[in-house]
Amino acid sequence: MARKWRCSLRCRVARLSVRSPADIRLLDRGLSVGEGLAAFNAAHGEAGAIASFLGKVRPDGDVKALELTHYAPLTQPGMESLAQQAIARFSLDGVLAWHRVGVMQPGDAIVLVAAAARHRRDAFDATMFVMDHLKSAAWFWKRERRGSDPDGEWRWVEPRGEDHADLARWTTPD
Amino acid sequence: MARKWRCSLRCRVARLSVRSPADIRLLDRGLSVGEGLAAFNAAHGEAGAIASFLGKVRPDGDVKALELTHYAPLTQPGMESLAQQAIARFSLDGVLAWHRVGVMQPGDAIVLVAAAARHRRDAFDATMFVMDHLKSAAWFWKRERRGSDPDGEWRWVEPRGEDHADLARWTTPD
Amino acid sequence: MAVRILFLGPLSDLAGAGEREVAGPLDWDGLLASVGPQVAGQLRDDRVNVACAGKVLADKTALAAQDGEEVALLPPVSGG
Amino acid sequence: MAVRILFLGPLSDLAGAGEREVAGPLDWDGLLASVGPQVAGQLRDDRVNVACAGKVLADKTALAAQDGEEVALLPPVSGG
Repeated sequence: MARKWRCSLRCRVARLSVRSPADIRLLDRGLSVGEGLAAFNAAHGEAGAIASFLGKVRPDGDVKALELTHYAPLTQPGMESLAQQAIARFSLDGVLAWHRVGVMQPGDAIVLVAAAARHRRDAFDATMFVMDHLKSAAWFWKRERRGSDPDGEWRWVEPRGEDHADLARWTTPD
Repeated sequence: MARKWRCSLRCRVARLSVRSPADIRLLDRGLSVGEGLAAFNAAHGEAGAIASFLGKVRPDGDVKALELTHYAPLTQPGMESLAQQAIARFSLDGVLAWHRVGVMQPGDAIVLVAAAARHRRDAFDATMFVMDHLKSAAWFWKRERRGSDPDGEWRWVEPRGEDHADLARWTTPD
Repeated sequence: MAVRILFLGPLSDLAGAGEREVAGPLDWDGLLASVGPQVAGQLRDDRVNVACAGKVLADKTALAAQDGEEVALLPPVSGG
Repeated sequence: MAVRILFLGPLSDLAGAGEREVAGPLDWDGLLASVGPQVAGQLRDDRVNVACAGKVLADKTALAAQDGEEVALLPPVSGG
């Protein structure tokens, strides 16, 4: 399946290929949102519904930089397992979850999730399911630097209460 | 706002501009999904969360073509009003809703919806709200042609029961 | 000048045409009498709406179309 | 060979370092004694997890790390 969509630089639609049914990546540099979605779309030509989510660093007040650290022995297996849970729970053609680590600037992409399905409800639910788990149940820690001093102090970001509420709804029967 | 993001062909990120806060289009030819999302993303650089949905013609069984007709005096005003409802109901930076009309082939994009917000819940909810209304409460009628005969019979597609259930959830208090 | 009746979606198949013109003014009973029994049967379904001059009527039986206006018959939609 | 203790996220600030090595084997009481009072206080919080050899422990007080294994102290996450 993956090989079918691998294409050369001459291919205009998708310059990279995604793995099917799950394409999970930890990226330590820029996340190519447009190419990722185009490749995902191309890999799931039969899906009637593709939902996606892009999370970016917000230029909140005076936030100048954001750093995401993770624990490698757990992060990638955890994301793979999360994708398999989504595939088991919803009727999906495929799922993509790409997550940045390292230092980012305001406007940079942090996370890209997409789900392809026959019907839109499964695509939406799977995308939200993966995002809610990435926010509260994946092994990432976030800190930010504010103000004008390039050597200014980094502060750890606490989990938001809403994020735990968002996660809890997947453990109660719908 | 729109002018700020208007850019020449040399601009690699977004070759078209989107209107803010709502970009509503009825398109009678190909829908440029990648360019649309890139332009929407560029127009909402401050949004932390961008959700999107792409609906495509499914190569279901022997479906060879799909035609969407609409009633122009109602369709565009209805979609504009829908976008305003979404903006009033959710905390959004902006919303995009592009809908094809005319004859399409399997794999072609029918509808692209995107919402930009501070937090992901608003972005997801607004995208689903707009999609659920476009499926069941916008002035489109769909028919399809199956089988190998290029002059074969067109059959009208009935609304799905799930679509009405999806719509109903927006009229009950959450 | 006349009233133009538009048959949208599957109603165009039942009517055998996408549109027709009738003499105005046109009210609900006149509409039912103008469109043939099959379309008239559909019009009595609550899910079928009627627009006049670009506005969907809250009560379609209150139709009062004048010469030059367009009446659109809108069956249940199936978009996206 | 020794047991390597990793302090993830904000715990690295409390520990004053990202990691340290202690002699193995290492159990729960040994861990609490090795990490200083501030980190030990955090470890007693239910929301702080412990992984050993790449697996999160269902019961962190059952820690039994051998020489050469890595013990990761995982505070509440804030991803995406």
